[in-house]
Amino acid sequence: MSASISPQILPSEAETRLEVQPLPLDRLQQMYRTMFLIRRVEESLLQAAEEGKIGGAMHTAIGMEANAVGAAHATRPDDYVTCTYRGHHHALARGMDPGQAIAEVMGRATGFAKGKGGSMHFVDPEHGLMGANGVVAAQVPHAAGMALAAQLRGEDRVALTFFGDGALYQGVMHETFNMAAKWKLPIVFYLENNRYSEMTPIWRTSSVEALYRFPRAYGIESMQIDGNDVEVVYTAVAQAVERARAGEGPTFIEALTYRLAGHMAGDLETYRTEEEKALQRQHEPLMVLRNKLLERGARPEELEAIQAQVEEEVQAAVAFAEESPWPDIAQAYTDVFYL
Amino acid sequence: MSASISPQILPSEAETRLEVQPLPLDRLQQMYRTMFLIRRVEESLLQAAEEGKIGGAMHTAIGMEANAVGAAHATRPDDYVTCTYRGHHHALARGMDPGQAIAEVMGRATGFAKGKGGSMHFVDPEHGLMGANGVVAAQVPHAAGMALAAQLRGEDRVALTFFGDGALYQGVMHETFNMAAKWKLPIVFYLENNRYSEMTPIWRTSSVEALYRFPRAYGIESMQIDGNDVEVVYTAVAQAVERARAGEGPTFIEALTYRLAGHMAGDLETYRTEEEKALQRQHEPLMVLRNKLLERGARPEELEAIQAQVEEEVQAAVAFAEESPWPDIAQAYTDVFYL
Amino acid sequence: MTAPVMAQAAPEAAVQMRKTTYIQAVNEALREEMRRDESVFILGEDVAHYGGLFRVTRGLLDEFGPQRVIDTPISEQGFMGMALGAAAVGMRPVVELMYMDFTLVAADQIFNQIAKYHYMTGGLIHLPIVVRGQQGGGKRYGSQHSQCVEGLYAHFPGIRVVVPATPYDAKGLLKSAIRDDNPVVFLEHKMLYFTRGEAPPAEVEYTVPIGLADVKRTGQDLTLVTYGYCLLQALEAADALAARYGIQVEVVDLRTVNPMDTDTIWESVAKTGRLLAVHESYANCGVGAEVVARAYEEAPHLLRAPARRLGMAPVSIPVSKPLEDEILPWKQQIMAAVLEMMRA
Amino acid sequence: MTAPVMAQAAPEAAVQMRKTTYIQAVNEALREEMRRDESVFILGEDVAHYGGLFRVTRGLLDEFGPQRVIDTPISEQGFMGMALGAAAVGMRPVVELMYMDFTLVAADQIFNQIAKYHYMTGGLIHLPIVVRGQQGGGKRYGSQHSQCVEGLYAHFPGIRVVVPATPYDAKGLLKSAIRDDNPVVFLEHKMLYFTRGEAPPAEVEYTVPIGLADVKRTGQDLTLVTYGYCLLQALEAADALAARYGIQVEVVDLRTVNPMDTDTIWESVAKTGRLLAVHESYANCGVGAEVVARAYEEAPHLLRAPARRLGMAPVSIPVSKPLEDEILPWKQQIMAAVLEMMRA
Ligand SMILES: Cc1ncc(C[n+]2csc(CCOP(=O)(O)OP(=O)(O)O)c2C)c(N)n1
Ligand SMILES: Cc1ncc(C[n+]2csc(CCOP(=O)(O)OP(=O)(O)O)c2C)c(N)n1
Ligand SMILES: [Mg+2]
Ligand SMILES: [Mg+2]
Repeated sequence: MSASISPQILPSEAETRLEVQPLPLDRLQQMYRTMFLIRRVEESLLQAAEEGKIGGAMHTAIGMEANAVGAAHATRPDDYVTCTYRGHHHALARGMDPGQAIAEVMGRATGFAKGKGGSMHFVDPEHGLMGANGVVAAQVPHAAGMALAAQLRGEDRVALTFFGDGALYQGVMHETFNMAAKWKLPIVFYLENNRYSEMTPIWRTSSVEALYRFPRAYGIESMQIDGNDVEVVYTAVAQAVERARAGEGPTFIEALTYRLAGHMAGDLETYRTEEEKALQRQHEPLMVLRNKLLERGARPEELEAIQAQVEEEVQAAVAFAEESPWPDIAQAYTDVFYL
Repeated sequence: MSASISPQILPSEAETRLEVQPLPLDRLQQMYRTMFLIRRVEESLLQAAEEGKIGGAMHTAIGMEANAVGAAHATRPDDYVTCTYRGHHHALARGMDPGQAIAEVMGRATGFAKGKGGSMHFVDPEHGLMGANGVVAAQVPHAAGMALAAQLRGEDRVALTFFGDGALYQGVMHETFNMAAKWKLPIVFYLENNRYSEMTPIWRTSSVEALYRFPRAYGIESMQIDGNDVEVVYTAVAQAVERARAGEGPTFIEALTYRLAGHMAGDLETYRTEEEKALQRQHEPLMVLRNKLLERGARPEELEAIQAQVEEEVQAAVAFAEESPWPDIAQAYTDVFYL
Repeated sequence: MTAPVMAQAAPEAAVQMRKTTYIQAVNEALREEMRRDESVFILGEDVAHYGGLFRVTRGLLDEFGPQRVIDTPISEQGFMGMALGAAAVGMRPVVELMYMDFTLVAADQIFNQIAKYHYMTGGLIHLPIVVRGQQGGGKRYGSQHSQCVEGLYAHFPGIRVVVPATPYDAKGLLKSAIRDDNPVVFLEHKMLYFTRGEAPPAEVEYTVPIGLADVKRTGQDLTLVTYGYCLLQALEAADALAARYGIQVEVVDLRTVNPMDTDTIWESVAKTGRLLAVHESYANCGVGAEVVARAYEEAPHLLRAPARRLGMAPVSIPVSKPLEDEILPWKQQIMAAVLEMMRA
Repeated sequence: MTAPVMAQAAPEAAVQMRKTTYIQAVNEALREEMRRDESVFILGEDVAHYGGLFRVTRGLLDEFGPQRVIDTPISEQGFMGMALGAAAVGMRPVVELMYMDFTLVAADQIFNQIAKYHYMTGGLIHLPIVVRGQQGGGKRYGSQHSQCVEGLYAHFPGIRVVVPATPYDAKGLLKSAIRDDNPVVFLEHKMLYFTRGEAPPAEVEYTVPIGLADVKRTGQDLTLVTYGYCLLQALEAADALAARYGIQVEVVDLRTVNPMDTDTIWESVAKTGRLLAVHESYANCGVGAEVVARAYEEAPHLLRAPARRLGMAPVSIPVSKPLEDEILPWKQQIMAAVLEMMRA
């Protein structure tokens, strides 16, 4: 058994071999664009944090972009998504405006939640993102409840929930797995296994070595995939969503990935080596997709053009956020109850 | 797969075939005595409840006696035990005085906890019973903590925790399984599968059909046994305890059993049929052991004598409890803090 | 006891009232709201086939089927979280906790999630969830099955806290709770279930608005603010005080602890000059302390004597009958507190 | 700030004090108690190899090894329950919650189990457990990472609640907490970690007893009761009030919220006649309300003006800086409250 909880394992060594149908080139380029956008937004947020413009706990998903983009493409806008405090990539992948995203992290009035939620509470109901969560694993039963609602109403919507490797051992995961399996809920459990929970490698606390095998104990269909290859992610999620829509119940996807930046802005990263990061950089999602695109006939200039476009968009978004007003003080007291 | 969560399955149909070494006759007679004592104490408590002498929620273990007695015989007095609100049988099996037990259920000053804990909170540290619990599954991490203490101190004590089929889907079970497995704690998880959680059959809420297979997902050694055959219980627990003492970590035992009385005193039992109960009565633990004893040469008179003795003991215990004073009112305010 | 006057919400004056039990009232409210609105559904342990450990959801499975009355595993965190998810997308879950003590098992989902969701999302999502179940002492269930939790719920912002004492109020308030677009905790008391009171017949539409107290007994000597089962104890105490000592206690039934209808309290205190808040949940950092604190913030000039509160002593709840009787802040304790205040 | 006078517990008068940080003080207390008593061990997330997210347990793994400093999975219910079990058989677990907000994740184990165990077992088992971690706002962590929870802990009986504000008190009280045979929650504040203060050098033995308040500033106009990070804000406010308005506020540092040292409060109020309780946890059913309620129970005659409390407004905690600044009951709000009381 490959110990896929080890940070020495590359995402490409994932155990489940899926038949991956190549996606059309323009679709892949679109994906590249979004992944690059996420990367640049995250980097600009890290920079802003360093400059003292962002408070609180800010977690970026640098190195994990393919998970968000592949999954977003494999679901419908009216499907339901929940994710963690590390959720910028999911919001952007589903179509959140980068300006609103950055403004929210900076606590500005133009943020999607008027600056009240901040980095850990990304939400965008219009694009199906029903909430990120600051409490590990809490968002998982939420998605199950959305799946239950879809089932009760006879809709063919699916719920998709993202969580980390560290979340697996919150008790509520277990409760949710059981109910989802028992009631055949239309839900996809998506584990972004970046091998760390905060500063603790998951191998130190997990009794299970191949996390994806665990949910099989409930009879849940499960696979382990390369989370840094957007086509693989797309294929896996598309399969899982199809099963869910067909009434065949939940699927669990363990996506091997790696976070290239710290757990949060300011992380000293004393818990891992430069060698380990260098190893994982060999299979980071942007590079994987870039190579794929070039192999399939995309021209380097096309990709440069996309990047340049994104660069501009991100600069504009940052400027928009920084120039946005602070929320009115009165906002501190609203939204406690819906009136 | 036999659906051992069904109340139509007899305990004798359990999947794991253990090599059972016959116990000496006098040991078995001792066990019979304790099992009969438990049965009679429970019955007398049910009667007292009917007479309005007992308030609150009182759960008896009629039909489940072998689990407690076999396990108690297979552990040392200095091992640690935790159990549920359905815990009279475990306390008596470990040696709690029946008078103190009954007095506690009746809320008398002579109860082991001065009447403060009552039926749901049986505890007897001198005999290693470290607590019963009114919250489903809460006692399970407690036992793990005791096992951790033994491990930290380099002692060879073992912790044994009892819980019901319905407890499996409390999240804290999952958390405890993982830590126990990861840290190789000297603990035995003992599931008394009586097929019901309150008025709901476990098949209605469990995604898993053979509960004992579930903990294997954590790499925990596991078996499914006949919980109504005291020799089988003894053998299984003895094996598990040996593994634990040898530093080989946790074992999970699913014991098929059946509760012949209601979930608690006053239960209307609308959720099961007389036929089902009649079926299960064919393999109830006292009868199983009685037949075994007779087969192995015990004489019926011997058993009658034991029963007569127990009968007297229980009558005396009931009388002791009923004649015991109520606790002093001042006791309401003590024991909040240890001073 | 008269039905409170609420023109817009109360049934036609001409309606013939009938006697009904508290359980029946709660059951009817659930049934009628489920008929009225397809998005209402029930989640909990033993709620469907058995009809609830206390038989409150009896008959609902038959009428609405297993999709809308769901027997869950013993997974309070999980199904509470699922209620959030379902509510976020437009359903109206009603979650039964078998004993309200298990609030603590699901506390993260209740207080860190459900209570905060509307605020954290800047108002993008709101959660029409009702959490309901029974609480309280008096039946010797002991430490983990007898706690009153309204003080806990009221400490956190974002959840309306409803604690009705009569069948009339229970039915009317549960209907309001289910129709409310916010999280509401609806607290029943095990001692109330078989109490009876007047209410309009089933299917005669009325609601009782959340956030409105009701004066259940008038008097000029002291204002006693309470709710839930303590109301019944307070009314008994008030009658005894009147009969034995000629003290006339005005009893204000708060009915809702959050939001708190302090206007009605101050109006009463303006008359009596004395204020005593009584509840069964813990006194320490509790609802009564809150009433006292607000009295000195908002209406200190009305008080002719120090305002007081009476709640559960800081002990775990014992099983033994005389011990439980000792600590429950019921009739005897209420009478003693009133007498002490009147003598001071 | 002077070290409180506690003859028996304080270090020799001759000891040369040194400046140290709050984090360092907590770290030293842990280290010294672990050296002193083999049964003390630490459980929590990231506490061992990383030394704690806030670096409070730094260096302890090296000295005491992985058996006594244990990195847990993210399983708060599980390891809190394990702490109970270990304590029941004679160990002295110190559990770190990374953010005290996660109290709610482990709430059943904390309030239904740990808090009640001694009572439910009729005194047969007692639990020397310390739960510690940081809480509070001011760093824009938002709704689920900024709550102060002492009001929640104090509502339930059975847990001592300690909220020290200075390095001296933090070290002395943590030592007392670890030696206490009962459950103690020890609440740090993220804004305090890098504050500095005087304390005896490491290894110079002293403790601060649980349950004793300390007057941190004297004054004759108003008694301000507070604790934790609000103490620092209150002292600043007091200085500003003195400088600008000549108002002399006496600041009582409660240090322990349960048990509450009301004697020290009443002694101060006897002098000032005015009482204001301030804290960052929620006002509603909170510690301040409790102080006010007790004042009117125990010492109403001392009050020349209505007693008041100031706590967190009933809102979830927003991330945006101006919004968070608005709701934190800190210096500006404290000054405003004092001025209002002095003018009334
Ligand atoms: C219940 C709970 N406990 C602890 C934390 C603190 N915490 C935040 S992130 C984190 C690690 C989570 O790791 P993982 O699930 O792998 O997600 P990742 O951060 O790697 O994306 C922890 C312990 C929390 N937010 N919630
Ligand atoms: C957390 C929690 N939820 C609900 C209950 C109410 N309750 C008490 S016993 C019980 C059923 C437990 O079933 P099982 O674990 O099979 O044990 P059994 O009673 O059959 O011995 C339930 C739901 C509880 N005590 N604790
Ligand atoms: Mg991770
Ligand atoms: Mg059972």
